Amino acid sequence: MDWAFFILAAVTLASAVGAMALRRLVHCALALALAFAGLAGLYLQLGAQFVGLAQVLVYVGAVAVLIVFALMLTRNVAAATQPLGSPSWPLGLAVAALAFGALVAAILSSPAIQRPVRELPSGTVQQIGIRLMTDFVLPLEVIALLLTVALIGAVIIAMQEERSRE
Amino acid sequence: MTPLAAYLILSALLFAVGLAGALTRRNAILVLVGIELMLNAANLNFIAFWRYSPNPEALTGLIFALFSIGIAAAEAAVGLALIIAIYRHYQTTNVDEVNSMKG
Amino acid sequence: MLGTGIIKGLVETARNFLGSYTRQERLVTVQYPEERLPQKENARTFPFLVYDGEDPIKGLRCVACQICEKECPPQCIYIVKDAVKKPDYAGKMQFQPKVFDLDISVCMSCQICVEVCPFDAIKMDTDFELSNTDRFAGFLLHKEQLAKSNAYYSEIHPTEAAEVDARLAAEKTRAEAKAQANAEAKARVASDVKAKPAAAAAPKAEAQTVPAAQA
Amino acid sequence: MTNALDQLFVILKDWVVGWFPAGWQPFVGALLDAMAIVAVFATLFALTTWLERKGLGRMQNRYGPNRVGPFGLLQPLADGIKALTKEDLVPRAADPVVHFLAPLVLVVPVLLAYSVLPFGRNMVPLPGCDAGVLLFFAAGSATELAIFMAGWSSRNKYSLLGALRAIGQMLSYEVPLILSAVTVIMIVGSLSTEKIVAAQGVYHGWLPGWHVFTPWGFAGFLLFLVAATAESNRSPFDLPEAESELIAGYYVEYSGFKFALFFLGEYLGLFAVSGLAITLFLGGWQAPLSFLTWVPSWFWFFAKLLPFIALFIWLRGTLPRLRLDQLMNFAWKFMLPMALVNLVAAALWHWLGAGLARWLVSAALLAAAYLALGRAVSGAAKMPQRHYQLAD
Repeated sequence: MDWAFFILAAVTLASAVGAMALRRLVHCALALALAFAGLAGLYLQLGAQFVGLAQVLVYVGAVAVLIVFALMLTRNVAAATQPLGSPSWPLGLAVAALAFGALVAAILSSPAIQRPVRELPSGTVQQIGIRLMTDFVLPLEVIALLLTVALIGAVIIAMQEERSRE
Repeated sequence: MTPLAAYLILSALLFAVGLAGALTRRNAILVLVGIELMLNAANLNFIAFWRYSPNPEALTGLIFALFSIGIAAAEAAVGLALIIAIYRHYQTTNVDEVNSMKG
Repeated sequence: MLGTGIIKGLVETARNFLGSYTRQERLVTVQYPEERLPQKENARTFPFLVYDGEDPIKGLRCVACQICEKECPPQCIYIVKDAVKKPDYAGKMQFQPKVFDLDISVCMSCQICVEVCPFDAIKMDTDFELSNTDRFAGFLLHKEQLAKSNAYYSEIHPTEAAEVDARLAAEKTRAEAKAQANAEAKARVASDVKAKPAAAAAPKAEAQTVPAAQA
Repeated sequence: MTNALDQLFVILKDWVVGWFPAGWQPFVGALLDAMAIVAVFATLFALTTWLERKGLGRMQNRYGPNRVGPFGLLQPLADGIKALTKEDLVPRAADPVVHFLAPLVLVVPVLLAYSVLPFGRNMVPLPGCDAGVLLFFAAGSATELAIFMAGWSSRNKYSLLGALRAIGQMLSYEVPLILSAVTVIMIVGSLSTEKIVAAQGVYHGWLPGWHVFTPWGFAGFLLFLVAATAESNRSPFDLPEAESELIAGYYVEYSGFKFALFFLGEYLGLFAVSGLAITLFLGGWQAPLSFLTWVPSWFWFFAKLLPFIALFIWLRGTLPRLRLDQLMNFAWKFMLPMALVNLVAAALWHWLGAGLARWLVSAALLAAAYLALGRAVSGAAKMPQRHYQLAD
C-alpha cells in the first residue's frame, strides 16, 4: 500500500461519484473520463501496462467521446428543470448499499486476501500476444466477430429512422 | 488490510456507485455510464486478482480484462445507438417516459 | 493518377519560395515606414483650410460663409462666424471664422465642401498617418490644426493647385483693374462733375465686370 | 571521444542525479528529463512559428516577419510577451472550470507522449517501456476530449462546430494512423520504441535498413504522414480551425495565454507525431549512411525532425483546405483500405523471406491497390464539364 494507490483510488472514486451525481450531463461525461483515466493508473500501478494503456485508448479515447457525442445528439431542453433522479431513488440507493455490503462481507471473509504478496509479475506485451494467439485464439476471434457485428448493428440502429422517413 | 483487499473494496465501491447511478438517474445515457462503471469495477477485480494470484504467469486475468474492455466498447456503441434511436422516437432520453411498447 | 496534382503544386510553391530569394522583383512588398510609394496626385483623405502669406490664422482664405457647414452630408463641420472684420494677410478687412472645427472621425471624405467653397479655402489633404491615442478629442481638429499653407497645397496636388492659383491670380488682376477703373472713375467724377455721361458709364461697367469675375 | 559526445546528455544527467540521495534519484532523473523535453521542444516551437511565417511568406513572395531582431528572429519572443500580457477573457456564458481545464488537458497528454520517443542512443525518457507505441497513441487520444471540452465550454456555436468537426476528423484518421504503425510493430515484433529503432540499425553496404526503404514501409510512411497531418489539424486538413469559416474553431473564445497554450499543444503534437514517424520508419536516431555513425545520435534525430517541419510548412503553403465530405471520403475510402492492404503487404514481406520475390510481390500489391483506389477516389470527384452562359 503506498500513496500512489490512495491518490489514484481517491481520484477514481471522486470522479465516479461525480459522473453519477453531477447535474450537467457533459460534466458527468467528463468526470467519467477522469474515472477511466484513474482506473488506467490503477492498472499501471498493478503492473498491467498493456491493459492500462488499452484502457486509456479505448475508454478515454473512444467510449468517453462516444458518450459525449450521444449527449450532443440528444440535447434535452426540458432536462434542466426536471429533478435529477427518478422518483424511486431512495430504493435505488438502498439496493446499491445492500450490494456493497454483501460484496464487502464476501471480500473480508474470503481466504484469498490472506495470500502472501508476491513479486510484481511480468505481463509483457509479447507474453500477452503469445497467449492470445494460442490458448485464447477462439475467444479472440469471437470478440472480433462481436465487435464487427456490434459496429454494423449500431450503425443500422442509429440510421433506421432516417431511412423510414425518406 | 492486505493490498488485494484494498483493491477489492475499491472495486466494490466503484460497483456500488455505478449501480446506484444506474438505478437512480433518469437519463438513459447516465444509466449506460453507470453500467460502464460497473464493468470497469469488474475489470479492476480481474487485474487485482491477476496481480496477487498464486500463478500470474498464466495471464488469465489480464486477458480477461482485455476481452472485457473489447466487449464494453461494443456494448457502449450499441447502447448509445439504441438511445439515439429512442430519442428519435420519443424526443427524450428520460427512461421514465419511455414506457410504451408501441414504436 | 492520384497525387500528381499535389506534386505539381509542391513544385510550384517551391519555385516561388526559391524565386523570392533569387529575383528581387518577385517581392512586391513595400517596407512601409522606411520605404514609401510616391503619393498619387488625386489621393484624398480629409479636408484642410488653405492660408496665404505667413500667419496661418490671419491668412485663412475662409470667410466663414458657412456654405460647407450646410452642405456637409455627415455634418462634421462646425463654424462660428466672427462678429467683427479683421485684416487678412494683405491687410484687407475680412470676416473670419472664430471657430472652425472638423471631426475627421465623422468625415466621409466626400469632397463636397471643396466643391461648394466659393473661395477655394477648403481643400482635400493627403496625410493618412492620423492615428491618435484619444479617440474623441484627438480627431476633432481645430482651425489651428486645419490651417495649411498654399505652398503645401501645391506640393500635394500640383496640377489642381496651379489651376486654382491661376484662377485666383486672374480674379485678383481683374479686381485690381476694376478697383483702378473705379478709382479713375471717381477721380474723373471729382474733377469733372459736369461730365454726366461719363459718370453714368462707370457703374454700368462695374455691373458688367462683377458677373464676369464670378464666372 | 565520439562516444562521450554521443552520450553527452546521458553523462550530464547521471552526473547531476549523482548529487542527490539514492531515494531521490529516480524522481530527480524524471524531473530532469521532463525539464529537458519542455525546454527543447518549447524552443523548437518558438523557432517553428518563425520558420513557418518566414517560409509561408516566401512561398507567397512576401518577406515574412523581419522587424523584431535580426531577420525577425525575436518575433516569437514578442508574440509570447503579447500572449502573456493580454487580458484573459472568459465568456460570461462559459463553463469556467471546463474552460480553464481544456488547454491543460490538451498540453499535458501531448507532453506525456514524448516520454517514449528515443531522442538518441540511451536517451528515452521512459526506458524499458514495453508498450511504448501504445502509450503514445493512448496519450494522443486524450486530446480529443480536450478539444471537446474547449469547444463545448465556450458556449459558442462556432467553437462547438469546430470541436465536433475536429473530433470526427481525429477519430477517422486515428484508424489509418494506428494501422500504418501496426505494420512496423508486426515486422519488428515489439511495441517498444527502443527495439523498433534497434531493428533499423543494420546497414546494407552503405545504405541503412530503415523501414521506409521497403515497399510496405514506404506506403506506411506516406499513410502515416497524411494521417498525422490530419491528426494534428494541419493544413490541408485544418477544417476544424478553418479561420475563414469557423474563425478558429474550438478555440475562438480563448485569449491570452490559454490561446498560446492551444497553439503550443498543437505544435508539440506535430513534433511528437513527427518524432514517432522518425522512430517507426526513418530509423530513429540511426545515422543515414554507415560511415556517418560517428556523428552523435541525438543530432540525427533532430536533423530528421527539421525536414519534417519544413515539409509540413511546405504542404500548408501549397494545398487548399478540404471540404468535410472530401475529408471523410478520403479517410474511409482511401486511407483505411490502403492501410489494410499495407498490412497484407507487410505480412507477405515477412512470409516470403529474404530475396527478390518479396520486393516484387509487396510492391506490386501496393501499386495495384494505389492505382485502383486512387482511380475510385478521384473518379468519384470528377464533375461534368461546366458551361457558363455569359462567359462563352
